[in-house]
Amino acid sequence: MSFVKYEELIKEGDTAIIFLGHGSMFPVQVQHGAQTQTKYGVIRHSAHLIGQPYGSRVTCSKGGWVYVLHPTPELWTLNLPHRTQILYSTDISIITMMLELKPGSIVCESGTGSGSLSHAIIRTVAPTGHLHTVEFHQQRAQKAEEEFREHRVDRWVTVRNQDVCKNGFGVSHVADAVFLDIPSPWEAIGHAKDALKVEGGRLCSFSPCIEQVQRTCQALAEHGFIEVTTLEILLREYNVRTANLPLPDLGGALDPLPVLGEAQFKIGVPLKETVGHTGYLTFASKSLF
Amino acid sequence: MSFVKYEELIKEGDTAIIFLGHGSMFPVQVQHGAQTQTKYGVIRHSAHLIGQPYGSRVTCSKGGWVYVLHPTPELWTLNLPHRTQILYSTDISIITMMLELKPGSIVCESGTGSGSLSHAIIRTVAPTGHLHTVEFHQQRAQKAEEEFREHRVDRWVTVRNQDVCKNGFGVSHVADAVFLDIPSPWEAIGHAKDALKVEGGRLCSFSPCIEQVQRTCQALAEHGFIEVTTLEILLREYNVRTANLPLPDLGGALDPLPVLGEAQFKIGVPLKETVGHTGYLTFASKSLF
Amino acid sequence: MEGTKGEGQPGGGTMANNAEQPRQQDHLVRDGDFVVLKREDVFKAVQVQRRKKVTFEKQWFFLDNVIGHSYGTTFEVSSGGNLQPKKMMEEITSETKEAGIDNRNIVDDGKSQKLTQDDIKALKDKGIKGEEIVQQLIENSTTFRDKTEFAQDKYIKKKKKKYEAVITVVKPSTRILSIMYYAREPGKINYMRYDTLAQMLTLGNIHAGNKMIVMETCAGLVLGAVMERMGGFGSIIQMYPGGGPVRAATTCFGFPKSFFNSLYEFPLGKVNSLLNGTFSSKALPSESKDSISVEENNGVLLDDLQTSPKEMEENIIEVIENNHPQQETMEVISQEPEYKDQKERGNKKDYIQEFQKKQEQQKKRQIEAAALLNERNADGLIIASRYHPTPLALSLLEFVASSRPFVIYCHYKEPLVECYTKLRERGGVINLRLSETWLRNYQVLPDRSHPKLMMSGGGGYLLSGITVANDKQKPESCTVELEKNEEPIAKKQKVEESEDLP
Amino acid sequence: MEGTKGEGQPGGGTMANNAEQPRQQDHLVRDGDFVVLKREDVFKAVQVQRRKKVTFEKQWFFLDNVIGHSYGTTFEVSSGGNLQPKKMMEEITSETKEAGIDNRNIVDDGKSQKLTQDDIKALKDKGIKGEEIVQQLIENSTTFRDKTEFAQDKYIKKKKKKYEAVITVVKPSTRILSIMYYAREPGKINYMRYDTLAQMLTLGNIHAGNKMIVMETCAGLVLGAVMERMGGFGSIIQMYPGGGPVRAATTCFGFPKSFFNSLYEFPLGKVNSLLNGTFSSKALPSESKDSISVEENNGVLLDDLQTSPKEMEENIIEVIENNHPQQETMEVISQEPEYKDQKERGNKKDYIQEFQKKQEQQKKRQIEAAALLNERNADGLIIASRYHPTPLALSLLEFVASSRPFVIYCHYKEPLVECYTKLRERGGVINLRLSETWLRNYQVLPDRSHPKLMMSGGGGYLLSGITVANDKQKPESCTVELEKNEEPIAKKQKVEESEDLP
Repeated sequence: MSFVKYEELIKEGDTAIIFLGHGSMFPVQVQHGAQTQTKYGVIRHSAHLIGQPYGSRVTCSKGGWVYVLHPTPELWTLNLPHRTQILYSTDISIITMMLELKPGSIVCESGTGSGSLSHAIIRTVAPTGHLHTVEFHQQRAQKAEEEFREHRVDRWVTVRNQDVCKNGFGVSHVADAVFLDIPSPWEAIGHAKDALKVEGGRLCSFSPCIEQVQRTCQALAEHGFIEVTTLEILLREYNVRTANLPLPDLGGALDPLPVLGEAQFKIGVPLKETVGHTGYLTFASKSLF
Repeated sequence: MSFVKYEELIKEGDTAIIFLGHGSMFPVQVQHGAQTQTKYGVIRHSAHLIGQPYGSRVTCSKGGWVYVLHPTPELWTLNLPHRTQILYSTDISIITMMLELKPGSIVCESGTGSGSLSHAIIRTVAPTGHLHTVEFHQQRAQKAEEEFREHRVDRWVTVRNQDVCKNGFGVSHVADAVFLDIPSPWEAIGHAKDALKVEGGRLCSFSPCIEQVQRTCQALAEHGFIEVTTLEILLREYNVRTANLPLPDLGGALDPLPVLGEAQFKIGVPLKETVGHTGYLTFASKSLF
Repeated sequence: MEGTKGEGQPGGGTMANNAEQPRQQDHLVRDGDFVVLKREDVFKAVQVQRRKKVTFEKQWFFLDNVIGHSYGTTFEVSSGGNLQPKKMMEEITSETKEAGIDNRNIVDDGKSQKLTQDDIKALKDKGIKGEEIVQQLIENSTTFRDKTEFAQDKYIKKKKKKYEAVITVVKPSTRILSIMYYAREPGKINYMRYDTLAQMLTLGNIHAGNKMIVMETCAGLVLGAVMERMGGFGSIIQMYPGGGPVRAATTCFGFPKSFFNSLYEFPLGKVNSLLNGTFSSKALPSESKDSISVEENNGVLLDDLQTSPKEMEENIIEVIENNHPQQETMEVISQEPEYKDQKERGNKKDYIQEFQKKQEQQKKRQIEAAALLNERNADGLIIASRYHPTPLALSLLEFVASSRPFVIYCHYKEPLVECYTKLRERGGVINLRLSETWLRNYQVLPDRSHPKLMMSGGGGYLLSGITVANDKQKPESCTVELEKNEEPIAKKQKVEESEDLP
Repeated sequence: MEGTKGEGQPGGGTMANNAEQPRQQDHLVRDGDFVVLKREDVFKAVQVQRRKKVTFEKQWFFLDNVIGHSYGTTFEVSSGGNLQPKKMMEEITSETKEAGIDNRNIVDDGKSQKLTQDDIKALKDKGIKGEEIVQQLIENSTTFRDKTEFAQDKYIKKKKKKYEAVITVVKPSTRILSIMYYAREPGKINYMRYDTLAQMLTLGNIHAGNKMIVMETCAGLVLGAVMERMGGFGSIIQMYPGGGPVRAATTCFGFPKSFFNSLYEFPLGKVNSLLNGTFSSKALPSESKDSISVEENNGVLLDDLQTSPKEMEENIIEVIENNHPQQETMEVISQEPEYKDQKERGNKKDYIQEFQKKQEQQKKRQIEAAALLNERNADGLIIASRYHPTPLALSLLEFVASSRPFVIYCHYKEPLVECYTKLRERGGVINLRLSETWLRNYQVLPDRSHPKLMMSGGGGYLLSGITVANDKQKPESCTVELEKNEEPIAKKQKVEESEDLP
């Protein structure tokens, strides 16, 4: 497997997702002779995983079973070790579309953080594009590089451990798109402009606070960016279940009483509590002039 | 009728709401001998309205018919002449609850604007409370006073034509609640504090822009207000209609094919376009200390 | 019309004679008051009583010391569970709050706090106040200064919550009780969010002087909200399923006795007999179904009782269960705050005598309620229950005058879609609207303003409308086709000359 | 697996051999390019052709002058419909923008503008540019200086829109075309909002090298978006109802020819025969149902044709109708940008010959598509149609490999609730999620930042999930009860010794 190419069978060194049900899952690195403990019992990698097709049902030692899934950037986002706040798929989706990413795109990103967005970008720009990602925290930069290697996507990504506000992205006039998720994005707009291709490109800045957005928009205008738009996207998820409303006893039928339907039905109910905010997304185009 | 008391029958001088259907309506002042033209023909006030019960169906001259409705603050909000941007019932509802308005409450408001909120406040605080409303635009203040008289609620409201930021509300230490809908609410926080009762009370400020909210919250903190919370409320309306989804032709039944339901069903669909923002509502309590 | 509605109603208040004048000392907490305790954003309703142990957010204390203080006063829990009034919290000094720019130098090794758990316990044992403990924790944190301002605030808030026990006593209101229920026991109010309740009160044009019909299974919260908005003026008929209405939340409002004079209750099970003219007050539900009435009646309350022994799983209201270990049906009928007297009298024989007396009274009140409903001139209808709304709406709308608003709440959208359709078929209603509200709170702080990270996913749905004359029910009504359009399109007849109003 | 999928696919690209190297001059507009015109927030897709009159936002002009300019260049319409490149707009001078504090002194009497309509017409006739007219309007407004800054900006924007005809030429992309369709012809894309499409592409893990099944009736927009994300690598089988797939929006992307080599189409009407092994390529839909095929096929396109005579009700795409007044079925099969040649050849006999040739080709392609589907190893499934999603999902999922994502769009929630239930019953799917997204745009301006006043009320709903091995379909499967839980709860067996992975 690699994060940018499906394969049929599980093999040594793969990162597989063990799915326990009801959204509960975790990643494992497949290794001859290794074992993984789950609540349903042990998974023996050599016997249960290697050589099996992805999507298989694996019966664990206690008789319970799990599914083994091919990794995708979206599953990784749900399972990765959090080294920072991460971006989730709802924001990632709109970022990818609004930055017009596709195979062949050259993208600059800062910070790398936990690599949630990085994996999604690499997936989209491969096999002909590239991601230049900048992370100022050394430990995090190293960990991200390791993960990219493990996920077999390292040829499409260059990790740099530097401060983007001071030192920029380390590349000049090559990028189709720049993404910023840093505390002071307005300090990096100049570097972003420099990283973008001469003939233009797209920029996105993610900020949780409106004051950051205000300063970033001002900096974007000062640097001649156009089509500056800010938006917010929220996921609204529905639980599908059977609802049961009792019919009230009004003391016997009244004539004419309308015929009442069955008070049991399938419904999609919104979750009681949901994510109310992740961040504001500001998009802009590099102007030609 | 009055806007604070239901009556059964339509009488001279009443403000009635002519309901044409599908949300289309307009107010009339009922007057002996007067006539009102509608798309369904003429309504003769003496013959069709006066002495009839509210809620009646009135057949107009062309044979079409309309309903005549008792006015309520909510119907007035939908039908009033706009002299300014107005507050709608969704915001008014949460303002009324969060300010803890009830019969007997003394309320200060600025600006009066088109009187949309004023009518709702008066309705809630009558018969034992009072509204002090301040409007800096003279023409608007006069028009509001006229309307309050016409709607027979003038005994529960005092209109003042002054600048609340300079001159305050004209009352001191009497209010249970203060409501601000002005361009620079932070300039009126001191006056608001002065208008509120010594033992405390509630405040609400409505502002379309986040920068106004930021300054207002700062001013509230400086003036010792507590429990400062900012919120946003949006109405999501659904059209109820019958949806029809054709079943695709997959080329004859496959065995075993699951039994498919009827592809026609009643649904509540969100409107394609809806109000995305009216304003931020900031609430606070006057601190005891 | 006011006159009509007042006739034959002993407790049916009119605008003038029922006004409760605010007392001079209304803002001071008195013994026996129903109050709400507030800590951070958590509320708990309780009745103030001397030497009563109250548990709130894992802390216990006595409320004796709040008596005589103003509502809004903040107290700190000191030794022996006594509450001490407290001035506004001092801000953490700006010197301590020197902030790092970002978190690049922070490595979490679990060793950043130099104070051990034993150190902290020692501080507590010495009687050091929570506020000071937090200050010490900050000073002994090796990473605090390197944290960003945002992270510092988060740290302080977390520690404060843990070590400071600061409680504010506030007056109950619809705002506070509806927020409290939604946050802590939403199941008891059918997951109705507070802003949804706010919409109902406004869309229903609830105000002094109304004659309202309320059908709710929201622990009495909706009833209380309607009563608050009517301020003792007008009358309310509460429809109830089972043996009697549930009013646990209503009690928490601490309304004056007089508010209950014009509050009636009528059993749902007799609605059809009332509508078809066969109503008889003979068989009261509490007589005929005595065995189930207690459970039906006090489902919520019994629930409370069952959980109260577990000290840690506290309830959000500590009013009824502390006074009445054995809840009686009659208590539900009129829950004026007279528990104390009963407690003193408190033996079984007195209870039985009083039970019979109350039952007599209940019968009389039911006949009065039936008479009020039979006038079929209610000023509005509010439905918010766990039952399917359609049969409730179709029958209860019969008691409403024309040109009056009605509002129906349901936790789900689908039943209201059906109700909408059925009401359209029935006719006599216009301006039907199916809606929900979206509510989000904000953090507004210098340079750190943003919507709160979590929000409610849904607060329930509302179907609202206005009653009008229903010609469809009359034999001489027009064709169904015409009615379906809500109003006719008649452009055939000649136009008469007319004169617009100015 | 890549190898398996490549077998027997003439056009099925692999990672290496199909890469389209970006051309050096790719950022310059060339004759024949598919471009998008942009004015304020309004888009229109058009093919660049010399001397072709284009109508956009009530203005007509020629695109000749855009050839050779960079994408992103802004043009102003000058006399004779010629486009002139334009530098960035100068800001209205700050002197003019001196703002009033509030609106207390403004009385609207309709007399605040001193320039008359005749004055303005005279300015226009003199060839004065729109920008200057706006400046003159401001200077001649008596109330402009008294307006608040907010009101001033609103005024300028309104006037600019009216008098300035500024058009930017941009490169088509999923972003632009999906925003364009949602804003102007949402009915043609089943009211799918652009962020919903964005979710589909991500949830579907669309990327280079995939073998995708796409079933859409969104004018080819979803297909185009999938093609863009795959960049010519991998293969796509488009399922279509009726006589042929609709790809009006796909054309607007202006993809290179090579992208269409690995794009296949397969008729929905043969899905069941393929599934039960009775498939035959003999009766192609275009042969058997010729009479209806054109309409079915090109419903969208014919629609365009019908409205095009009305000059004012312009279409959002001016690509196909301008080239093909009589749309042919075959055009739909592979819509490479080769219209020009045909136009030159343009007589009926050639068309018939070509029609037969294309039909042969079509038959061959269908057999190839059937073979691709029969491998039952697709990497994903995207459904976004006007049909009930349940039967589509149940049958098309049969062609998908296990451990692959699928995404189903529907304008309504209810059918997806049903689809969810049916898929659960079917088994072989996990992680089912029913969701929608909420999207709001902001105005961010100094001291005037707030969400946009209007927003979309709904952008449609998505049901997504992941395929897994479906043991339910095998005879040796477990009991239904067990399957329903998605995974078993088996804690009976003894725990084996084990060693956790690091």
